[in-house]
Amino acid sequence: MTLVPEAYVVPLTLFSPLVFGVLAWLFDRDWIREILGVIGAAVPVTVLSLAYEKASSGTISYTIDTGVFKLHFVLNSLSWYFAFIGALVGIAMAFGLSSTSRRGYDWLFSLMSFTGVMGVFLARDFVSLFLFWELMTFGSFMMVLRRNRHESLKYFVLSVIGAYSMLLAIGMVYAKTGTLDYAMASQTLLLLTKMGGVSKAYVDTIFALFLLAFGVKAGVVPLHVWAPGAYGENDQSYTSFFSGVLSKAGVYGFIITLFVMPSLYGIYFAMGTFHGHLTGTYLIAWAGAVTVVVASFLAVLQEDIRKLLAYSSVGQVGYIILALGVFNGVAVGGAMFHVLSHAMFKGLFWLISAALILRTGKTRFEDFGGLAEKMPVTFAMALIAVLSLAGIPPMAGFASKWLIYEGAIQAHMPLVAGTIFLGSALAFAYVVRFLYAVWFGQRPSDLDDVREAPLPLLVGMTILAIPNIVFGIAPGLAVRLINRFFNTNITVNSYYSISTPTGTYNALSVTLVLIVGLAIAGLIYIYGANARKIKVTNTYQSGNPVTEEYNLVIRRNFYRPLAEALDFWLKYSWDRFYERLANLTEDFADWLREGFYNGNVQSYSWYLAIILLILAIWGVL
Amino acid sequence: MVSVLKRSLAIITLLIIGYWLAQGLAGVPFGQDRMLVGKYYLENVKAQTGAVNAVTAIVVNYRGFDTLGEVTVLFIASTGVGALLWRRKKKRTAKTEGSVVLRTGSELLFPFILMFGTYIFIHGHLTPGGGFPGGATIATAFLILYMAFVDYEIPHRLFEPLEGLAGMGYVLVGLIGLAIGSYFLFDWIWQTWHWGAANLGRLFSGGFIPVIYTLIGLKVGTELSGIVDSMLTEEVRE
Amino acid sequence: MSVPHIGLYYFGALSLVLVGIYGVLVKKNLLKILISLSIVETGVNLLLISVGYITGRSAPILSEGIGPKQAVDPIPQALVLTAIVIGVATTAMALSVAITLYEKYGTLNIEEIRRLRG
Amino acid sequence: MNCIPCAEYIIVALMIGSAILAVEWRDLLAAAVGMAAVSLFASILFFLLQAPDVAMTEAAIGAALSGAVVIFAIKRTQRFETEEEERPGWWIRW
Repeated sequence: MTLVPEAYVVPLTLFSPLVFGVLAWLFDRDWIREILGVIGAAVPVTVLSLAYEKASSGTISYTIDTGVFKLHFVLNSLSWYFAFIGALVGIAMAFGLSSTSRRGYDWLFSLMSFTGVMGVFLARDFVSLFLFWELMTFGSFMMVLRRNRHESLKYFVLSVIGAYSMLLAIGMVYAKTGTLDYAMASQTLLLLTKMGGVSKAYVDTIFALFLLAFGVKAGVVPLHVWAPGAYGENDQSYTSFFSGVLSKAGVYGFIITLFVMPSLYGIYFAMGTFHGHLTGTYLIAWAGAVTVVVASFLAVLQEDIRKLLAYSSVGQVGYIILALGVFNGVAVGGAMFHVLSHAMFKGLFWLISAALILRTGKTRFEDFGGLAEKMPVTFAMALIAVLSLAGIPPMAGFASKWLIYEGAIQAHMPLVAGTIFLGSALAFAYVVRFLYAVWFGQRPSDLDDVREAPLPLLVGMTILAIPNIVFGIAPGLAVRLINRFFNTNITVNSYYSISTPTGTYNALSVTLVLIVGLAIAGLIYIYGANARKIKVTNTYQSGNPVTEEYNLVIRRNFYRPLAEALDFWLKYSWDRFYERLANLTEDFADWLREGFYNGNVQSYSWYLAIILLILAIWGVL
Repeated sequence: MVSVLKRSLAIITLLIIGYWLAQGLAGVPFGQDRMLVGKYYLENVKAQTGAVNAVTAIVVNYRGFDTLGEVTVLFIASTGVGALLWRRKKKRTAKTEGSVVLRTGSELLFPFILMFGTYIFIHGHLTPGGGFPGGATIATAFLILYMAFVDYEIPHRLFEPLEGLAGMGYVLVGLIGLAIGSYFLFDWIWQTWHWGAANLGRLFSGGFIPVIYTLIGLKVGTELSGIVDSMLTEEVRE
Repeated sequence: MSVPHIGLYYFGALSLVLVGIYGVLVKKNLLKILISLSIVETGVNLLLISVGYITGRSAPILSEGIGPKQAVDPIPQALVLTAIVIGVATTAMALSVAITLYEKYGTLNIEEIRRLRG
Repeated sequence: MNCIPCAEYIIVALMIGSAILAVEWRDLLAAAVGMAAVSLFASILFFLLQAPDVAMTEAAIGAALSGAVVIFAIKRTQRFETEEEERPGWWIRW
């Protein structure tokens, strides 16, 4: 605390990425640019770690007075938690970017969105929320724009829809309450609702608009169409931040609407119940569940690493939304935990894909194979990420998913819990493919001279891999943090052991069992199994002729039977639906233009005559 | 068939609009005294401008600035015609010569029509007419020549400078007014010098109205004949 | 008709305007449309002059026996005087546009021109 | 019987008649002549309305010059209105 005076904590966290990003853009030289960028990304994480004591026990406030309105920022335990996750992924991203990007442009806009995310997490009033939200969206949009115009257009349109609905909601709140501060606004709104000053429909509308705005960023299913393209067609190092943290800004928005503003929270009770569940949250839970299932199925069917990871990202954020919708202490605690673990393992995944693309220049599964020998460290990281995503015990991903599952069972939502399981199984299906197709098996001959990922990228991966293991073995650490700002109903027995009302998870013993098991399996593998090295030229198709059209190698069309089974459902695509909608709109506009603004003088005189006729009839009658 | 439908729809629409307009006009009874500004002009026209014809006085004197604007519009329109129909090589393409009667008649009448036009614009402040009808009459004289003779063309070399000079002269007269009096188009001949005050109702009276109307007459005459010329000459294709 | 007695000149002017608008609405030939517009213009001019007319008075030329009290309103006349000249100039300009269009597309039918332009 | 009003009626009727003919005639040359006739009758009406200045201008310009200009334009384009082929379209394109 002595190192950084309290007054500087928030401004340093907020603005150092942006300032250093601008500097990196200005001094666009090799090394200088990278060093500046890494410094800019390192400042928030350092400052936030130093401010941990103060932030977790009290609050640090900061106000910018622009003259017209005041921007309030507060660092309390909730915002510290989110901001710290963001900053951690941010520094990893900075390391990744210093090896994958050679442009000041990338540094400027990625660090700009970094600042935006920090602002969103720390904001305590709607103006600053909106400003930083837009800064964040703008930065990420520029990153996509550079790579793919079409995808950036999709992202832009949906972001604009989200931004406008947020602006509208903020305006509606302001019109009734006259304040933009979260706490004040929500109290006033609650009071007004009770006194009848605000109709129920009005509050419902505000709520729906906020959900739309945040749902776009989080990528809830009908609004997710931007995500695969925007995540995929991007600098993969930046995507680790984009998918790991920016989607969490959407989640954070859900948390704001659910918990920070109790008046909106109150409307759940007003909306009534459905089969014993509050209707409002039940809808959110199902939105999350649908997101999980749809995105996971789509992820399984992808043939491109980036697409797979992108859909997986959408699906994993679906878990968080689902858990928030389940709406009891354990599930929300699990959601918070999953925010952490998803940021860690998905950031790690994207950095790995960045390394793969940097070193091989390929993105499709069919072009990969046998890279474990060539990139051993990256492979180790990938193993951690895969285990964590698939929810294998000693990793963070297991702890958080377990909590969510417990919460869903406690809330008597078996179907929702079932979707969690289904999602987990599908996640296993696609990460197995990622693991096997990329790292094992036959290596295409053009990948023979692939080298290990560059050092900065490895540093970034390590930064993200360590928390995966630490919080997996010691979930109590994270739960203790979460308990500071939210009463999760989860007891922390020790660092290694957490208990919910229905069960206990002792990570250490699980880990020990796992290690013992692995050791036995390793011994069997080394001494018992009849393993031999297969030459590259050896075929392993079991004597079957390899035909192109039904080539079910794990690298190519591995899940085609699944795709054929799902044929009926795959006909319905949100992407196509939106495209058709856009085409319809365009046709309609064309028709209008052709029909009315048609360049025919006579038509115009007819319009004039008809207007005169209307006036005449109006005047005469 | 559709055309009949369209026609009948147009007729019905127009009948309704016409009924509406007629009802509006019924509030403006025909032939009754509703003069407001006109009364002032009529009462003061002799003393203030020295003109007998109130219409000319209004056009040139009271609302002289508007007239300048209208002359500008005229100029732009005639320039526009010239620009739109401009071709690299232009020539008249009439094939049949006018009949003997027309040729002789036009030759005979041309100076008289010219003189009549001049008369009209010079006597603008006394008799009906003025620069605009006078100029149009002059243009008609040239039109008759165009019709009578296959290869007749106006003397461009004379007309184009004349057109410009007439316009400049108008502005110049106004600027002199600005210098002598206090505003643009101040009637300096009448107001300052009282020139012609003694013989009101005769030719040498009316302040600067005859001067300006002469300029307008020249300008309108040259411009309208220029329009006729532009429309009659076509591109020559080799 | 519930419209009270409307002067003959008003009727004539209004009819000209309506006939001209009818031509604009129905005819497809550019020149015909311009002719119709010219008729509308004449109608409007006639309307303006007849609004300024006062029964039993003479032209606003203040000669012997005609004082300010015996003259019709000169202002509409002054307006119309210039409007006619401007009218013919603008008509000529529109006609030259029509000629240019004809030289380019080989037709005066506005729909045909629209279709050819695409 | 005073003849001025009946003359007025006749002139107005002629004027409207020639206007309708000017609009309806398919021969554009005839239409131009009709237009000039409208101007001529209008100029008589102007004279009857105690507006000799306007009457003169209208006679010179409306009857002579604008008719001539239209005729020149016809000379450079085509004399007859083409028969409109009936193409079905939506309502504005009858």
